[in-house]
Amino acid sequence: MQVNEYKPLIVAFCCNWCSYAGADLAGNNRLAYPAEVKIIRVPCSCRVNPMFILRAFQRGADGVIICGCHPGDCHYTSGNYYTRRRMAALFSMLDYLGIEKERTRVEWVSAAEGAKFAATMNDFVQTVAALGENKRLEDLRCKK
Amino acid sequence: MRKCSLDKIDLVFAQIAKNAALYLPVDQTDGSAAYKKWEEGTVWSGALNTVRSPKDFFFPQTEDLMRFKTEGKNIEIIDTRTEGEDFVVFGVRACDVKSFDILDRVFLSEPVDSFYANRRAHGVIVSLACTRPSETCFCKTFGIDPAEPAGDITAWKTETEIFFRANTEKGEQLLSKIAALTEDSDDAVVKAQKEQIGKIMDKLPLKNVTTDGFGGGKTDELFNRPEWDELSQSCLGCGTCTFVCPTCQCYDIKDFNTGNGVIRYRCWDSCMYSEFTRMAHGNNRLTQKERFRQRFMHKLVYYPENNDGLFSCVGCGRCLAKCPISMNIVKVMKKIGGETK
Amino acid sequence: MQKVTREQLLNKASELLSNGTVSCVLGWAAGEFDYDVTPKMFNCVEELNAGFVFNDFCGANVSKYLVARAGKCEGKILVFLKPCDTYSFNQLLTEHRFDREKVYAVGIPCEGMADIAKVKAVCGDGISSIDTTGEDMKVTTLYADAPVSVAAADVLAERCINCKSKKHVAYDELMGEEGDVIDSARFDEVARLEAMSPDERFAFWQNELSRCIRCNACRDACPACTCEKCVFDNPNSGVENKSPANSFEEKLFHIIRAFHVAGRCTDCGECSRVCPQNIPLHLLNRKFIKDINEFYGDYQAGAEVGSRAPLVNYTTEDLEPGEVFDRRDNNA
Amino acid sequence: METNKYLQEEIVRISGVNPRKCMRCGKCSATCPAYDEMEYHPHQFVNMVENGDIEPLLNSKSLYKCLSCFACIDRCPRSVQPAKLVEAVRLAVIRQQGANHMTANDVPAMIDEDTPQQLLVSAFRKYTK
Amino acid sequence: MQRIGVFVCWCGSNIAGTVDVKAVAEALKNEPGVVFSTDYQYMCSQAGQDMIKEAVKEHNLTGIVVCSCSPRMHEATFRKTAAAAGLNPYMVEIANIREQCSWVHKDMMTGTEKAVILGKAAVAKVNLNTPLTPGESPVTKRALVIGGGIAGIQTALDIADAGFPVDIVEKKPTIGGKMAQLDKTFPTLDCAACILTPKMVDVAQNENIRIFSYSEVTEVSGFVGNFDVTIKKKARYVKEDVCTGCGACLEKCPMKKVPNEFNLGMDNRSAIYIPFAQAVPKVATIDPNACNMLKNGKCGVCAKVCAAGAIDYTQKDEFIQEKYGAIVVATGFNPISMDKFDEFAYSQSKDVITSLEFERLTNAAGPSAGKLLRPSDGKHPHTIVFVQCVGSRCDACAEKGKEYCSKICCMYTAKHAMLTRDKYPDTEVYVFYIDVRTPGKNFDEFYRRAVEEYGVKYIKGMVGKVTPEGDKLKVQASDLIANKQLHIDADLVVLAAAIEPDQSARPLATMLTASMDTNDFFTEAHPKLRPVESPTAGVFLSGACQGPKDIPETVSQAGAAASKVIGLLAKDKLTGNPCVAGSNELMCNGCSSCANVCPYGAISYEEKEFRMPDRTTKVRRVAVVNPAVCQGCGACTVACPSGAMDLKGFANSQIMAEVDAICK
Repeated sequence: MQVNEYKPLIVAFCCNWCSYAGADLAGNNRLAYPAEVKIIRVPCSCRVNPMFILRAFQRGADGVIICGCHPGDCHYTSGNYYTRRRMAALFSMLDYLGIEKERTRVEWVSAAEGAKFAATMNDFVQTVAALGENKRLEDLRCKK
Repeated sequence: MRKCSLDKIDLVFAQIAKNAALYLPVDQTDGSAAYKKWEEGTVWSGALNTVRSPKDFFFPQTEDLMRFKTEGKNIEIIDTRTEGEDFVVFGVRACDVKSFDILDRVFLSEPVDSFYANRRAHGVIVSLACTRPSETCFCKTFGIDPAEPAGDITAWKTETEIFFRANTEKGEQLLSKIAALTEDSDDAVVKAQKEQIGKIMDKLPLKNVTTDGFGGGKTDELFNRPEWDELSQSCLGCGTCTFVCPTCQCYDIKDFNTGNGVIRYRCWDSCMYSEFTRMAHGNNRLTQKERFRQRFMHKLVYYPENNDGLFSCVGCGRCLAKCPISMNIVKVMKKIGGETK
Repeated sequence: MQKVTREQLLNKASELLSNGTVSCVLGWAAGEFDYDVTPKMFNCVEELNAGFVFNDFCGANVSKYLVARAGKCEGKILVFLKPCDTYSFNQLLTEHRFDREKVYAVGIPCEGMADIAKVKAVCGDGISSIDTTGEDMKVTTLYADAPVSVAAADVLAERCINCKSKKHVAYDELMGEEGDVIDSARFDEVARLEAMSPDERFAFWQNELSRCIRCNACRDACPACTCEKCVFDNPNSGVENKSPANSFEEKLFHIIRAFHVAGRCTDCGECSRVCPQNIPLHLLNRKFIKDINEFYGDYQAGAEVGSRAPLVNYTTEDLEPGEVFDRRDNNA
Repeated sequence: METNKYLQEEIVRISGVNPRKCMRCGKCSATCPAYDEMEYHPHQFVNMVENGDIEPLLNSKSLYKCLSCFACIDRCPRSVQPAKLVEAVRLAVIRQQGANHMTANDVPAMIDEDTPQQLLVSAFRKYTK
Repeated sequence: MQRIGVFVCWCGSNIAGTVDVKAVAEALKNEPGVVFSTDYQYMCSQAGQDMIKEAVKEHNLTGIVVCSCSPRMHEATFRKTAAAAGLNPYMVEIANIREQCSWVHKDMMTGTEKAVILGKAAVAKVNLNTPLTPGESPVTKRALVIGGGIAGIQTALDIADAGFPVDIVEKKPTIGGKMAQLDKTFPTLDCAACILTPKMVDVAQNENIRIFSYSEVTEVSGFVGNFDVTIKKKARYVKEDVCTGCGACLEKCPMKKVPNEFNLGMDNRSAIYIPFAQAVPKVATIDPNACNMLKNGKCGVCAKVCAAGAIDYTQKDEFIQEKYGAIVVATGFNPISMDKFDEFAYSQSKDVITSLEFERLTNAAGPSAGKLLRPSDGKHPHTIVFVQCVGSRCDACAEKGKEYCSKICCMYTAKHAMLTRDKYPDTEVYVFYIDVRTPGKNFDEFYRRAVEEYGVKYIKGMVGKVTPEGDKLKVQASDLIANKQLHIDADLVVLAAAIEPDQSARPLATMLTASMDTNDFFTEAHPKLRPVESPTAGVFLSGACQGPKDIPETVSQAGAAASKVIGLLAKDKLTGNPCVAGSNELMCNGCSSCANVCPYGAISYEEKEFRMPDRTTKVRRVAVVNPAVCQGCGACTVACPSGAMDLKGFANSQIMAEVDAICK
């Protein structure tokens, strides 16, 4: 194992009804993904405020991923539709400001998709790791 | 008095920049000017009016005061003060130079603000006579002569030459460092320029703005004047006037939680903000009218009352140019104080 | 030169005041110079005669004042609205920010407003007078012997060069002819930035936003920013801050500010007009508008009262956040 | 069946028609006034373009039997617009062969006094792009 | 400051195998607020729970963090434990160190490190937790059914059967709906009236059911369990409780040339009318647009002939206020207008009819007394062409028609074709179809019978044009199998018109804040798992208002809706989810962004008076969340630009504290 391999910090917001359960299923099936992924449970993906995402980057996250129910399957009927619009707009704006678009992602993971959850996280960690440290949205005050 | 050809000015800058950080006004793409750190290739245009005032070099918008480091339940206090680096601010207008008198009285009187004092000790101000006042200028109202600015060194610039006169010891020292690039000169050219400036001053549209009717002791008379309602009515409550003002010196002290500790820092605050001077019981000026009045009463009444009649406005005209809705101290002075001398 | 004159507006205001339709007038007041115009409430004909002004420098969008003012005086407020102001007016009504019954809106034509910085760039500093009554502007300065003639088109404010509409979308009464929605080139600059590499874009915005002094003028002038308490002023919000302490704070403020008005911003351009540092803030807002138009179909905030803003709406067929980039990359 | 992907894409692009929207109801053919004259009928046109079976269409006289009356476009419940496809195939023929179905020289012989001017104009537009 | 206890579970070796649980407990001991930290083999066991309870008492804990399996597993368990120890159950947070840590990571050091961070995030959150109490609201034990078709009738009967009072609001003078207009029903061919009218009588006689016929719902406020509804009872100018339905007035009424809507305008009725013989309530209604007495005061015959004295020309619309615990929408459907389908000559020839008109033509109580005669000349038609999918399955961009399949047409057309061939074997019957869709019990068999036993000619293809010529209808169609264009001289053309939701549905949805799709069908709370509930709590869906349905499907959905209603009304009070949104009215500016995104209509607005800083008062519009309706998704919290809207249990500050702890 490489010792100096760069390990990005990933914050994953997961909706309680689908994606958090999907993550649990990944666990049940012992599907490994990097420990750099830390999950925060929210009732619905639409609870994720853009401020949370920026906050994560400020505090040192290298990537933020939002997981919710598949469109049409939202526990609250329409929550993820709003997520989809908000995040499309926000991500496009971050990209417009020159911030690497690969650092943010929205993924729909159902409660049955443990494998997809693990695969998504593996892929996301790899993508972000390739980018290296988050420099463009960092707050130097928060570095150790 | 020393003089130097403008052809050699970059050599002068290079010489100064050897020992100190040199800041001077540089034209920006949008037509305005801003202070920039000089480096090889920086072009000094001789611009006089900058959007941000040179106050920023001595009293920056944000400044860390100290840090707390937390480890579990332990807290360690870290002094973040450092011995500052030497710097030179070049090309400061008379009005802006005057603003340091006003800031000094606040920050250098007991208890001395060590951060400010540190910067003052390390900074050299090279002023520049103002040959092209703007229509928004009214420094004369506060007894400032744009042709005779103070500062450690005073400079006069013509089409081809620049003249220097040291006013302080710090100024002498700096001049001596560039002695090889300058030569002695009489003051004939400078005198002519002063005369020229005097003529322009008489043509300025705001030449008749007067401080009569303001000053210490006028609180009772002015505080409840009905005109404040009308004047403050369109104020948006933004902080533009305060942040471009060379004499505004209010700040807030805040803590920033970094996750590993806390940075205690100060940052400019504006009396125009609804959150200004928020205390445990809330804010003490609840309406925009009160906040608006505070700003002008402070500049024109409270400050002179506590500082031997010195007004805390220098007539630089920045707020006139930058207020989003063009409400400003001149309009206030005319409405509250009366038109002309 | 504006097609509608100060006198015409003055007569209209006096008429409406005298016949009791309105009890006060929200308009523009003359200042020290010919260009420093201040929005003001006029309470009687005498005040109007003394101070009311209308010229090429009446850029200030007065719609926002209605939030605080409507309902404060006895009767109705007369407000003069340029075409772009009417969009803000409608958007504020959509968000229930003032009582329509308390306002009498008069739509006035606008030929585009001048940017004083551009005037100064042409004529130099030290402006002693500007005559806007003729076809061209006549500018007299302290440093020139004769007045300089400037074509109005050369000193138009950026937002007026890219005017999106000469049509009034709200009024009780219209003065002059009704104009049309304009097929403007306002998104060209956004497209130019989009075409840059991420590194170039980052450098561009880093440079622009680093000038921010967080004076909040953009927010406080914005007709969409009418929150009772802004998140940036609220110590409990988690993002409150008074200064751009570093480049992150600069970006945080401007991203969130633009996001909060996304779908609600009418592109009135006040933010850029008032920025003392000339940061092209409208390019942030326009990015959201352009995206929304492209992703979810054309939408103009304020075009009608009661329309549902795109970010509080959805269809089941919306594109995925990831597809945003595929789309752009394919178009490029 | 032979598929000609290039031509298929070209025709879809020129016409702006998405043949996959067709639900095979046949209303276009039911509505077509030139049906009996045609070797390939409107619904077959759509189907053949969808399958990339373009060659027979290129060589079929059906192309010129279509009156461009647009009845099929009007009636199609799926907005498929068969007439536009026919037009696109006609164009493809012209582009491919560089030869027009008719030339201006052929025209005088075809005119009788009842021929309306509009028909001539429309024929030129259709056959000689 | 909280006093937090941290409990790290080993889960046998499930956690302890990859996570150094002792090290985790030790590390978390130093977190702000933590006063006690320990580990145990099985925290969820009785012994583990007792350990928590003791620690709460011993250390005066105000908050609990359990580092264990997923909260989806044992959050409820530990909340109960906390409650048993006297703590508010919502002062418990779970750090998921099993499913999302020990089970997905192999390395002890990595696992332990991550477990500590997850624990820290949970501690950071508990530090900001506040005790939450679920709200309770009473339930009004009465249901409202809007629409009196078969869906509404069945729902009302089922609810009434369970002992709850039900009101049916029907906008027509009688209940019965579309089914009352049908002749026979597929696939069994029993007569619609024979099976429907007994149910209508049941409704009329059921003590728990009130019928508001000729009435409309005009206003709805309130929320699940507590709806306030205003019902407009339109003036029928006949005293409902006095009229005996004898019909004398109908005979004597001089105004007899009013198009009869029950027969779709194919014959006439009088100005005072009873829609059909078995109408419920069997009460006459005066059509104010046709009655001379009401229009110009010249007549009054009906009042003279009415022995019961039921006529009242001065009657006014009446508004009734009632409270309901649940509302069932059963507003049904209508065939779409054929105006835009002029290729079928519907407006040009009386002999081009819709299927519903065909039903009336074959119905014994219809305009031709059940004889199949051409509307134009009353002759017997010998060639009949049925056209399927008229206006169904159209492209979304097309200017006419609907995108969806209307579902019932294939079956009723087969029925019509079969019945025609059965009664009139000399008739040629053609059915033009695109697909024949017969998924349903005995459905395909039914269709095949039409073809095989009755000789109905099914032709795959569509009719392109119908041209009236003389007394014939020239039908031009394509036969896709034969690859031919057909030309048929028909006597009658029957169009299977698409169906659409009733026009009253859209305004009703607005009143109910129930969501609709683009076609104006009501949206269900979950397309698979909650098909009879609207996302708006307390509003249920029955019948074709939710999507095209045949009778058996409608009846089963009606029963399902009824059972949901019964389940709701059986409760004495509703306990809410305490993790609901709440608006800080000092910060709210009433912009409606939150209400726009709320899927439940939980947000309303109030004009509230505020004291302003300058000591004046100002009335401002502010959002108010109804905690009984809010489901706690949090969509509103992000839509709110000022941050006035926050979600209890998942507050902005709590989530940010978690972010901070994770990113530290």
